[in-house]
Amino acid sequence: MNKKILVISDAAPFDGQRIRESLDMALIFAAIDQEVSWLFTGASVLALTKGTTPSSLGIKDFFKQLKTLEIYDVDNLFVCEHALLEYELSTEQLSVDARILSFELQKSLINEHDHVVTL
Amino acid sequence: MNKKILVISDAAPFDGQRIRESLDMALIFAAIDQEVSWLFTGASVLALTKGTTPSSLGIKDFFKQLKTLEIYDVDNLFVCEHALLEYELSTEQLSVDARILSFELQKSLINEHDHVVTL
Amino acid sequence: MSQLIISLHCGPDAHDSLQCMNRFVQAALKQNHTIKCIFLYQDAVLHANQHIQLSSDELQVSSIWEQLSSQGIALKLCVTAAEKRGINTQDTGVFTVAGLAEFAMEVCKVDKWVQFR
Amino acid sequence: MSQLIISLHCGPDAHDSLQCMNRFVQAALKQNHTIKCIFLYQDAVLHANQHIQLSSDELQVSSIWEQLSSQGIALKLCVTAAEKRGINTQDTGVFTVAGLAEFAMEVCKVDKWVQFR
Amino acid sequence: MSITVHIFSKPLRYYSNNFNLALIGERDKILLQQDACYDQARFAATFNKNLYMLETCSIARGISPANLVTLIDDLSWVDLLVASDKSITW
Amino acid sequence: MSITVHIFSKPLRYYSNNFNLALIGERDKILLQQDACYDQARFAATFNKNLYMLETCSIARGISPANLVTLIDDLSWVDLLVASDKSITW
Repeated sequence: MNKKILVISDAAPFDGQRIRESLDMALIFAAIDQEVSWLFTGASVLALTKGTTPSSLGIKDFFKQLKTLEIYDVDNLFVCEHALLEYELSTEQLSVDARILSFELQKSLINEHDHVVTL
Repeated sequence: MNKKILVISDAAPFDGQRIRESLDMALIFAAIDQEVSWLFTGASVLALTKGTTPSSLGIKDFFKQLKTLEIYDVDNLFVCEHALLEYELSTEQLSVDARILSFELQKSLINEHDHVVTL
Repeated sequence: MSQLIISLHCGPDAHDSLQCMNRFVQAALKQNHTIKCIFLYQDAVLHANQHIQLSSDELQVSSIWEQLSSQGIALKLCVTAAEKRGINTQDTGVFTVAGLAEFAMEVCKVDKWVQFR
Repeated sequence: MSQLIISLHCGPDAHDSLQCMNRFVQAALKQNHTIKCIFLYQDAVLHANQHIQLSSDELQVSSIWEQLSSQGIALKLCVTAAEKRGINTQDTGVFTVAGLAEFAMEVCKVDKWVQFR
Repeated sequence: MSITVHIFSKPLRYYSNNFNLALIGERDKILLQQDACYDQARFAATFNKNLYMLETCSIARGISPANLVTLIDDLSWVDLLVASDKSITW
Repeated sequence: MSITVHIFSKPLRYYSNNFNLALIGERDKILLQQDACYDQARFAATFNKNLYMLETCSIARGISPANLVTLIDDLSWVDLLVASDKSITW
C-alpha cells in the first residue's frame, strides 16, 4: 500500500537534533517507496538558508543533505510563507527549491496526505 | 556569605518536571539559609491555580507543596501581571499569596538579586 | 475495528504525557482496536534507561511499560535516537531495539498514526 | 580573576549548546578565571549515560567531557534529576554524583553563575 | 475534504509560530488535552466549533468546560480519532 | 542599578510568553548566541543598544552583523559576563 506522508518541522536549525530527526524520517519513508512531503514552518525555515557551516562549530553538517533530497525522491519541499516573512527571507536565500505555501495552501497539503508527523 | 537568589519559571504546570525542578531549586537555597524569591511568568502561573489534582492522573501532587513554601522560608513569591491577564486569572483564583508584578517591577526584582536562574 | 500505531516523543520526566498516552491505549484496546506498536523516538528512547528510580508516591513509569508489554503490545525504540542519547541498546528491558525503517513499514500498514509529544 | 560556576540544562542531543558551553569554559580558563564546577541539571544529566555512540563524523560528545575533566574541572550531576531519568548513578564516568544542596552551596561562593540551556 | 483532528497539549501561545486558524478545515476537529485545557477560553475564541476537551485532563486541572467546548471521556476520544482520517499532534 | 546580561539562544519569538523590553535596564546588555543570531534583525529592532552577538555562532550560520549589533569573540564574551553583575539565560 502506497501512503502519502507529510513531515512538518518547526524547530530552529540547531535545536537539539530535531531537523536531523525530521530528515531521517523523510528519508526513511522515501527509502521504502512512499510519497513524502516535507513542510518547513516557524524557525525551521532557517535550516534552509545558505552559508550554514556547522563544521566550524565541530558539528556534523547534515544541512548539506537537505540539498540532495531530490536524489532520495523527497522532492516535495514546502515552506510556510508566514515563516519566510517572519525571518525576512526570499526564495533566493534558500539553498533548496521549495514551494511557498500560505496557511490556506498548507491546509490543502495536509488534506492530501494519509499521515502527518510533526517533529 | 548570604546570597539573594531569584528563580524564574515559565513552563506550563505539567511540562515535564520543570515546575518541580524550580521548586527543588528554591527549597534547596532556602535550606542553606539564602534569600530566595520565585517569579512565575508565562504559563507557569497556571501551576498556582486552585483545584489541581494530579493524583487523579496518577501523578504525584507536588503542587500542594507550593502552598507550604512559607514554612520553608521561601516567602517571596511573585507572579507576572501580563501572564495573569493572558490566562484571565485573578489573585482569588491563586492558591498562594503572591505579589503581582508588572514587567517594570520585575526589572527591579532582577536588579535586587545576586543570581537569577530560569528553569 | 482499526489498526493504530503510536509514537511517543517525550522523555521519562513527562509523566503527564505518558499517562495520557497510556489512557488512550487502554481505551483503544477496550474498543477492540489493535495497537500495532508503540514506537519511542526522539527523547522517548530514554524510557529504555534501566535505572529509573522514583519514590513510592511518584508515578511508577517502568510499571506502566511492564503492564503495556504484558498486554501484548509491541514496544519498540529507535536505535539511532537511542545511541545518540547514550542508551545501552544491549539492555533495554521490555523494549525491542528497532530501526526507523521497521517503524515506517508498519506505519504504512495501519489506519491511524497517533503521536504523543 | 573571577570564580565562575556553570550549569548545563540540555541533553546530549543538543550538540550546539554543548559546544557553546565548552567554548565559554575554554575562553574563561584562557583569561585565568576559575571554573568552580560544571553542574548537570534537568535533561543535562543524560550526558552521564555511558553508551553514547556517534559515527566518526559527528561531534564526539564524550571526548569533550573527558577533555574538560582532564583540565581539572569538576563535573557534577544532580542525583535526583538523574534517578528520575533512569541514569545508572553507579556508572557515571567522569561525572561525580552530587546533591542539589552541594551545588547550591558552591553557587553561594562564586562571583558568577552562567546557565547554558 | 478529509477530516483531520488537530491535537493540542499546551496553551495556544506555544503554537503562535507555526499555527494559524487557516489550517483548520471546515469539518476538522480540535482536541484539547493535557495543559491545553488551561487555555480553553482562548482556543474557544479562536475556533468556534468542533472543539473537544478530554474530561480526565480537565478535571485534574480543576477546569469545567467553557461554552462551545465538548467534554469527552477516553472511549469517545478513541472514537473521535478513529472516525477521522488523520491527526496532527501540534 | 546593577548590570545584567540577558542571554538569548533562540529567535525572539520563542520568548514572547515571558519576555518584554521593559525587563531590560538602562545599562543591561543583550547577548545573542546560537540560533538567536538568525533573528538579529528583530532583536536589533527591539533593543537598540548594548546588543552583542557571538562571532563563532554567527559565522557558522552565514550571518554578518546588522547595524547596532556588536560582534564579539570568545574572550570578549567572557569579559562581558565577568564585568557584569549577573546573567539571565532566557
